[in-house]
Amino acid sequence: MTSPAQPLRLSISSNPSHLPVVRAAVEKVCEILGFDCDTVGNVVLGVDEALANIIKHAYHGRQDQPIEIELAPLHDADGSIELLIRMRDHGLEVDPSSIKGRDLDDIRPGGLGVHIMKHCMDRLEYRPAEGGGTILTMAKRFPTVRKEIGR
Amino acid sequence: MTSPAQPLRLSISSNPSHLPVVRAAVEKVCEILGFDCDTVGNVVLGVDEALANIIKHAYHGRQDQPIEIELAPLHDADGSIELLIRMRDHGLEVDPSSIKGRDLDDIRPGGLGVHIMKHCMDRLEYRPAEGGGTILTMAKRFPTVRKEIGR
Amino acid sequence: MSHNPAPAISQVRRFGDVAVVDVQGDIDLSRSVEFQQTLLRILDEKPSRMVINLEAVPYMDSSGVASLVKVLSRARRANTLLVLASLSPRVKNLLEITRLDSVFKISANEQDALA
Amino acid sequence: MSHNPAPAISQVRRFGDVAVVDVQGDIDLSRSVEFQQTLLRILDEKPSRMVINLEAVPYMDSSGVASLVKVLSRARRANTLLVLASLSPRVKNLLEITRLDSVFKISANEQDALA
Ligand SMILES: Nc1ncnc2c1ncn2[C@@H]1O[C@H](COP(=O)(O)OP(=O)(O)O)[C@@H](O)[C@H]1O
Ligand SMILES: Nc1ncnc2c1ncn2[C@@H]1O[C@H](COP(=O)(O)OP(=O)(O)O)[C@@H](O)[C@H]1O
Repeated sequence: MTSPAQPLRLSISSNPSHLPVVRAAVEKVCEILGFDCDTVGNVVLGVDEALANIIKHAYHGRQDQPIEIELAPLHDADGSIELLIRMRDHGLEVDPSSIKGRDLDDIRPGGLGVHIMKHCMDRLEYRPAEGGGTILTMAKRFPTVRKEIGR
Repeated sequence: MTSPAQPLRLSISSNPSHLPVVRAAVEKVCEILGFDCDTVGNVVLGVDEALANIIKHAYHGRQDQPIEIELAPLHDADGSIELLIRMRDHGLEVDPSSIKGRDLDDIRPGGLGVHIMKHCMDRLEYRPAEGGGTILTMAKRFPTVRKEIGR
Repeated sequence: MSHNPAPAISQVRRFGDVAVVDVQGDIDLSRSVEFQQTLLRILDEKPSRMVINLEAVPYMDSSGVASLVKVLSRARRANTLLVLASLSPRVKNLLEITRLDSVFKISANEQDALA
Repeated sequence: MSHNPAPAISQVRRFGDVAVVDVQGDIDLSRSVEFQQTLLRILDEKPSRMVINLEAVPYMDSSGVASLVKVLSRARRANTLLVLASLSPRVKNLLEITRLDSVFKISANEQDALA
């Protein structure tokens, strides 16, 4: 009964009030794919931090700018699944090398988002989009653990 | 602190496994707008039934066809909110007058979706889309009941 | 999302010739076919009573209700008493909207359904 | 969705010069500013101890953590003991990821936080 992977797309504006909606959708996608509870939490957190950074840095807090999010589960031959998450903004283009987490020992508000994203996801890649803006690709892989016995 | 209404869009394929994701997103939107629990449940149900009908009837069960969903909250001057939900498919064009609920006294499986949608939503309108397919517009209005006292 | 959905029936418990069926998760178009098939298979064993415990079903849509109606008509022919137990608020609401709350035998909890 | 978000602080309970603050709902970029402002206002009253009860906060992101760090540094200057209580699994995970679990005083529940 396994059907092929089909992506799902969300288009939001850069308004922080949309973040809970995206989190709810991402959480449900992860649940359906059979991710364990901790992994679901980390994927949700990673996506939220990435969107918050787009709102704050790519759009400087403007709330009416477009962000597109694609969620694409990839089923591998070995039975594992990778969830690929792509986010596209039309904001300030950024030098990917400038995006890095700060030293955690320096305790101050802020500067934690990139560190969290790296911790939560397996892969993270920023690249300039054709026509302006940035495409951020994040991926989370995990083995299929769906039990055969009814749960 | 009220910001202007901003729509949110979801693009899915006509695969029933996407329905739980849409429900989670719609539920969160309704919650953020401050809808009471029963109203949230009815909006979620109305949207789910509409999508199920698109999958079954407009696309005859094909699972790889596109469906776009737009959720747009409209804030009225009197403080009430209307959530406008627009769904667009690219499937079989349908004569809106042919879509009607059946007599509930005739107890048999099936034939309940349209009845449920009408019960759950305030407005329901099917019209042919430019370029083929159908646009279904559903609306749910409700007074703002957000308490001033912290909840 | 296109992954094997989790099975709708998580457990069948038997007390003599009574079958209590535990259902888990939302029952919608992605799971109602499997839901119905499993229920019909349990009916094939001709229990005197089949209790469908819906406590862990937060949500159901018309496809789930259609499955239940199908199972009910088969149960009647097999002389099995079908009881729905422990409905969540949204499932209860769905049965009311479709006026099937007067067609099904519904119990507030499993004890009542077994009484 | 651009509606007034519900206030982050649902209640402040006072026991002598101790303030217990009940927080409600996810604390993310849409609510962290208001969250921080309200906490700083409560600190202005110079309680000897401020317990932030996070039991009803299923989720927090780095903007919420940033607010807490800001409040902590202000609390230290004001000689207020700041205690976080009843962290949900995801909030606990967030503090661990950011290694702030060793910076904040954290109690498993409110009783411990008041002891
Ligand atoms: N989407 C983005 N576009 C442009 N710059 C970004 C983006 N995300 C992060 N950055 C840069 O990386 C830095 C570190 O980000 P982060 O760790 O999230 O901390 P903070 O957002 O609190 O500054 C930011 O200050 C910003 O300069
Ligand atoms: N999106 C749609 N496109 C085409 N026909 C539709 C659509 N939705 C409903 N219909 C028609 O309306 C009828 C009633 O729908 P409904 O009440 O949901 O019951 P059911 O789907 O079980 O037949 C359907 O049988 C179908 O003929």
